[in-house]
Amino acid sequence: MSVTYIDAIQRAQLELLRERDDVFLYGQDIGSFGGAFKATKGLQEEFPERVLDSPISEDAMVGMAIGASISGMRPIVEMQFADFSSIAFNQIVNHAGTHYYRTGVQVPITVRLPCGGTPGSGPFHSQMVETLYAHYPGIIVVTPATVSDAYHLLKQSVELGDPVVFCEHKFLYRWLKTEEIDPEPLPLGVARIARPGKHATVVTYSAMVHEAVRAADRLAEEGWEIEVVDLRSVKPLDMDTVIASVARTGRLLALGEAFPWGGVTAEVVSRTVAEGFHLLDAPPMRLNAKDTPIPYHPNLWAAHRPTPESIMEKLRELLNF
Amino acid sequence: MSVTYIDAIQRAQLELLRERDDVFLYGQDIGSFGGAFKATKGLQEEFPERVLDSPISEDAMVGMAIGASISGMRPIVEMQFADFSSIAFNQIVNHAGTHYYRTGVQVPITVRLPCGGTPGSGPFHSQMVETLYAHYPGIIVVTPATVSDAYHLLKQSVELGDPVVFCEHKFLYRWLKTEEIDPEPLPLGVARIARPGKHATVVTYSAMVHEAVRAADRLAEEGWEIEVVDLRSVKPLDMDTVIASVARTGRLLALGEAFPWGGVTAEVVSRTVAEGFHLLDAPPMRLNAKDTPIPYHPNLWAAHRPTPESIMEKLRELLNF
Amino acid sequence: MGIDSDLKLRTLRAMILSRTLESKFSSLYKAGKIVGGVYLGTGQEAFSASLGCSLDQDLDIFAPLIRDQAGRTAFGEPIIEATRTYLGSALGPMKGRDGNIHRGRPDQRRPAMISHLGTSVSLVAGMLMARRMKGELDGVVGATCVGDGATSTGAFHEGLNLAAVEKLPMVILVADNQFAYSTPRERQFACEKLIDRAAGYGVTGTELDATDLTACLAGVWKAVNTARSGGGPQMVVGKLLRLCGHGEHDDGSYVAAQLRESTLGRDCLEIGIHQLVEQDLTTMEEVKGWQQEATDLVQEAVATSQKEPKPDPYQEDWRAFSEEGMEA
Amino acid sequence: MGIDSDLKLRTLRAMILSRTLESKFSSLYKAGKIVGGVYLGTGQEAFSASLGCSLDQDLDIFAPLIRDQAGRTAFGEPIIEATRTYLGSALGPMKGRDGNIHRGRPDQRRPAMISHLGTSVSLVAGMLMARRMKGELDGVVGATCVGDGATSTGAFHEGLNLAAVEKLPMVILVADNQFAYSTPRERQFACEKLIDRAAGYGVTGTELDATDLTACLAGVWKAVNTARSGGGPQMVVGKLLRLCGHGEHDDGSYVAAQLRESTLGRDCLEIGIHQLVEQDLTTMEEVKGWQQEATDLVQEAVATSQKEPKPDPYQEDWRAFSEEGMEA
Ligand SMILES: Cc1ncc(C[n+]2csc(CCOP(=O)(O)OP(=O)(O)O)c2C)c(N)n1
Ligand SMILES: Cc1ncc(C[n+]2csc(CCOP(=O)(O)OP(=O)(O)O)c2C)c(N)n1
Ligand SMILES: [Mg+2]
Ligand SMILES: [Mg+2]
Repeated sequence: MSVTYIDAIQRAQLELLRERDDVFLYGQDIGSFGGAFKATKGLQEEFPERVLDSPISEDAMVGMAIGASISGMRPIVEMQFADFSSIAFNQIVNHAGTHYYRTGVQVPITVRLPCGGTPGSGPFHSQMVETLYAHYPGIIVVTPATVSDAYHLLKQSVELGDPVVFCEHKFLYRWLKTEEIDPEPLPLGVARIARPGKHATVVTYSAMVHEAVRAADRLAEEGWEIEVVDLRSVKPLDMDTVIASVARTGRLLALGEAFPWGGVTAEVVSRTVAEGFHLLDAPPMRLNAKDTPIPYHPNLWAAHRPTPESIMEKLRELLNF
Repeated sequence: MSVTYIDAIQRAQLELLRERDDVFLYGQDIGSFGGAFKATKGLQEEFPERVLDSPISEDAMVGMAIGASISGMRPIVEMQFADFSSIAFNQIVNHAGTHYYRTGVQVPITVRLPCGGTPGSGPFHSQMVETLYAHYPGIIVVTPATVSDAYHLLKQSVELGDPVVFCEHKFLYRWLKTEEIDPEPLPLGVARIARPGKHATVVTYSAMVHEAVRAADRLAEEGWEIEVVDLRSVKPLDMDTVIASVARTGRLLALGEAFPWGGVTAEVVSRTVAEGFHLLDAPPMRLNAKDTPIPYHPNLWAAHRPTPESIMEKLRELLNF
Repeated sequence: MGIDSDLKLRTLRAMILSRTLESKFSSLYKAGKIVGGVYLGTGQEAFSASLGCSLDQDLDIFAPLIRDQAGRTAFGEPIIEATRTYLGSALGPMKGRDGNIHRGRPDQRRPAMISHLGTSVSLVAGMLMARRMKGELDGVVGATCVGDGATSTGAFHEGLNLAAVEKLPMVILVADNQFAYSTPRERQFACEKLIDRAAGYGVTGTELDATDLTACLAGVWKAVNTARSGGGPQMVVGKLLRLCGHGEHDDGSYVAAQLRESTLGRDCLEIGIHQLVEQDLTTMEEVKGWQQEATDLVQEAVATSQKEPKPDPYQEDWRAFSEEGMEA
Repeated sequence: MGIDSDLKLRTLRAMILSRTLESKFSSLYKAGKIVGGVYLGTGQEAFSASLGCSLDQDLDIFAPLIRDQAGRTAFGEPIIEATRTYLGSALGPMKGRDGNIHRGRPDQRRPAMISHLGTSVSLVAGMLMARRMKGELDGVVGATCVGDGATSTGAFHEGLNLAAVEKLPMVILVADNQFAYSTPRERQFACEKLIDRAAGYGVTGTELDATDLTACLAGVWKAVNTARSGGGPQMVVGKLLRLCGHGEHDDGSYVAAQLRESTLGRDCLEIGIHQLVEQDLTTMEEVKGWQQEATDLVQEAVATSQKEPKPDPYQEDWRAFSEEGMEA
């Protein structure tokens, strides 16, 4: 029986609730309804006191979680959509993110954010928000691209003493399946070679890993061997793996689904040139979504984010430099 | 009689109120009190109906301004500190930033943000926030470093049809003076060579322009001629000026006072390598504040942000590469 | 003017057209013809249309939320705007850039909602503030709608408080439909009645049975006109039940049968028809005619919208700024 | 236990110590010995200390705000924590990383406030929720303070609503001191009395004259004990006037003389002394002794803090994460 990405998230939460008395879940409609995406399906039944429906109060949801976390609990907060975390932005960056530095007291909260685009979701149900949270100090930002990572990284996030923003990609929820969750988890903070290659490196994360692999597969038909690095977390950012890959290929494309100004791709390129300038045989390139709100209509949406086609085009440019 | 940076902001607002019936000011304590920093001193007296004290409701302040702007007004919203704009974050990025793209109706609001550190201000009265707003589509982000720019860029911001986040640096408020406001304003969107040089380029903005110039002056004693580019706005980002400078010097240091992950320095470095890789004689470098909350104590604060000393150190590294 | 028969009939007809249109959206969604969510206002038509019809289409401001198809229709939004937006026609008001209920024409005093609940309250306040400063506030009312769940947002609180401080001619309808998505009232707030919140803002509060068209018109009309004549913000809480899922993807099975069968679960459209027939303002036959007419209008709008070009990414200008040179 | 003489005397002594300490901070600020802002609670000591003394230092939670030196002292915060933080000693609870009123020891149930107003409400709710889930809520109360201005924040609204939904044993003191910085009440809210907000959350509301120590103790003690015995969140609004500037940089000249001279402008410390002397619980002489003792304690704490090492950027670990390897 295969496991989807959303199943993995549900299962990780179920096991966390079973294994640890200090874990609880809080979010809109996550109780008997099981959450907008069914990530908490069945959990309230087994843990009626630790799976709680919240009011539509993202600021207070996270504030409450911070309070609970400094009193010995490990809350997992589900935002109905990552886009609504803008309401909790202050509590996340200014309250959770500063707490350990200011007081020496840990804030082990995990905020689950259903991120990213799907056709027809429009400007307010499609956003990637990793850049916001990674920019601020004190927040770990995790971006699983695989079913196994959705499972293991969520479990690892909850074990950490620091606030974690867990960016799960909605497009992968039901589309991505695996036969079995990898029994040997990689640690959080370590990137992964999703596909080996030698002519160029694509550094990416979350759903774009799959688009990059698709592009790479197609370029393989033309004889190009593209390496794809899956960052797994964007803070911490595993530059060792990135640099090692660029050392092999000499060429870098940083790829992301977020808005183009700043963000992961800019950070990856900047660190790569700082640490591995001499390794580069061509200017490092970036590919992001377009600099407009994410459009509703599938035709526009598909053109707003990078696609295998646009990735291939960019890679050809890079390879032919 | 000399004019300070804060005087310039006050004067720009006074003139805007006089010249345009559609301008109004809204913010906490900006009325008869004249604002926490006196940027609106005397303005309510002359314009009692267009200089209004707001409740402590940053979300509603910006929501209200958006509503007024789509009804023909040009509001200027003062946040008491940039750090509190986190409460208005949603209205700024999701409401104001998306409005023109979604509806074709302009949102000419200007949100004034007293940014940046001063000794003793601590984690919640010192932040640089340009990265947040520049990352999202549809928002212009202005970062004046001089008295004349504080004046002209504010006036130009209010004339624009799009939302502007106006990042004014508190450290410059009273410290920075000029004898006369430059009668010939540069347009918004164009960077400026703050100090010419030929051995390396420092690209920066806001208060760090002055720290960079100080560092450059001291390196000049050692025979190094450092060019300092003042971006003036970080969105739009004037890469033409940056690339032209790097073409002259072959070396780039991107400098900022913000947190180190992502942000302006990453964007500048990434675009420079994309557009001018062949111009570079050394790996482009970055210098930012440290990746912790901004500490309260002046000893720690001074070490948290870049200083002339740390800039010189970084520049020496760059020059000796 | 007052609550005359014309107003009542206009309201009922808006309700009928809205119900017909929304039923069509439901079918189109289930047939896979609509991408993204479909959010209906079934059971909330009387409340919403009473607002739309009590407002002056040429002067007032109406910022609807997710269950206000009836109010939109009553306020004069052509149904083709709805069908074009839902069906992704490039000719719709949002040109495919936004969808479903996120449509509007802010320049025609019909703001286009963003998803974040509560944000429209301060928005409408600002639209009124602008008119005050321009000396054009006289006789204008600004209205917006929220659900019971949205009253838990900071945005609702800050916005209503601001409007109250400014004593703006504003009407806020709270559709207390017992649920926010699947979340029942007792997990949303602890006050006995949402109307208890009004005093805390210093605004007038009215509670009414929103399944009852006559009650809706009486209460909402009065609130609109009190606001118009200087009474400050008015909060009207309508008690009712959502007679559909949260969206058409949701079967709403968490709504207890008991609640469905209670008076809250009555269908305001049936009641409305009954009331106006009883009052001899119309006949069942005439109503049937309106229903048929509505079906035809909807059919036509859907057919037109479906034939229209879809947005083309190569034609799209991809510009988030109105000003030149800001994309750099 | 009840409002016995011991409680009254403890409260008065906390007020005296707080006033003495804060006067010293004011002088130090004016002498340029304190960097950053200085925010005092002059005139608010009775209200704040009544809370601190009504809480159980070994069990309860107290999240103070900017004008709660008296409450902090009453709740057992050693004054050396205040002097070290204000004077930038590296040995203070915040090690120079944060300053002035932003201090606390969350692991001792004294959260360290962030500046953003209203955020402590949900925080305390969460601290109580954790105790409930761990089965350790019995007999515990969580308390926090806000000003009149902070009630306009979305955070206050969302937090209090959440606490009410969860029926938590929580006490919220609202110091209605007529101003938020320079902003008078009429630009902040439109309800007649802030206590009108309580019903909208479904929480118990009490209003009292916060210049009156006896009234403060009676009202706050009752609220704390009602919360403790299962009465759910309690909102206590204290009417008073800030008898200082917003911060020591501000002369508060915008406060009308009339208001200063009204009963709201009375000094709770003078009244409190008078009341306890009248009730034969103490004498003026004893009070003078406490004042002298307070002066000595403050002097000593200031002297100690000033001698202590300042934070050293080279010793500072510059780590925002508790976990290894996350800085990468
Ligand atoms: C700030 C915010 N959080 C969460 C959501 C997701 N969401 C959309 S509608 C809804 C329920 C709204 O309930 P209510 O306000 O009662 O309106 P109803 O759907 O019942 O008409 C939720 C949680 C949102 N749109 N905005
Ligand atoms: C969200 C937010 N906005 C603005 C501020 C700036 N600020 C600090 S204190 C203050 C006034 C607070 O007034 P009130 O709540 O009445 O408390 P008081 O100072 O009167 O005790 C303001 C506006 C802030 N701290 N937080
Ligand atoms: Mg509802
Ligand atoms: Mg106050």
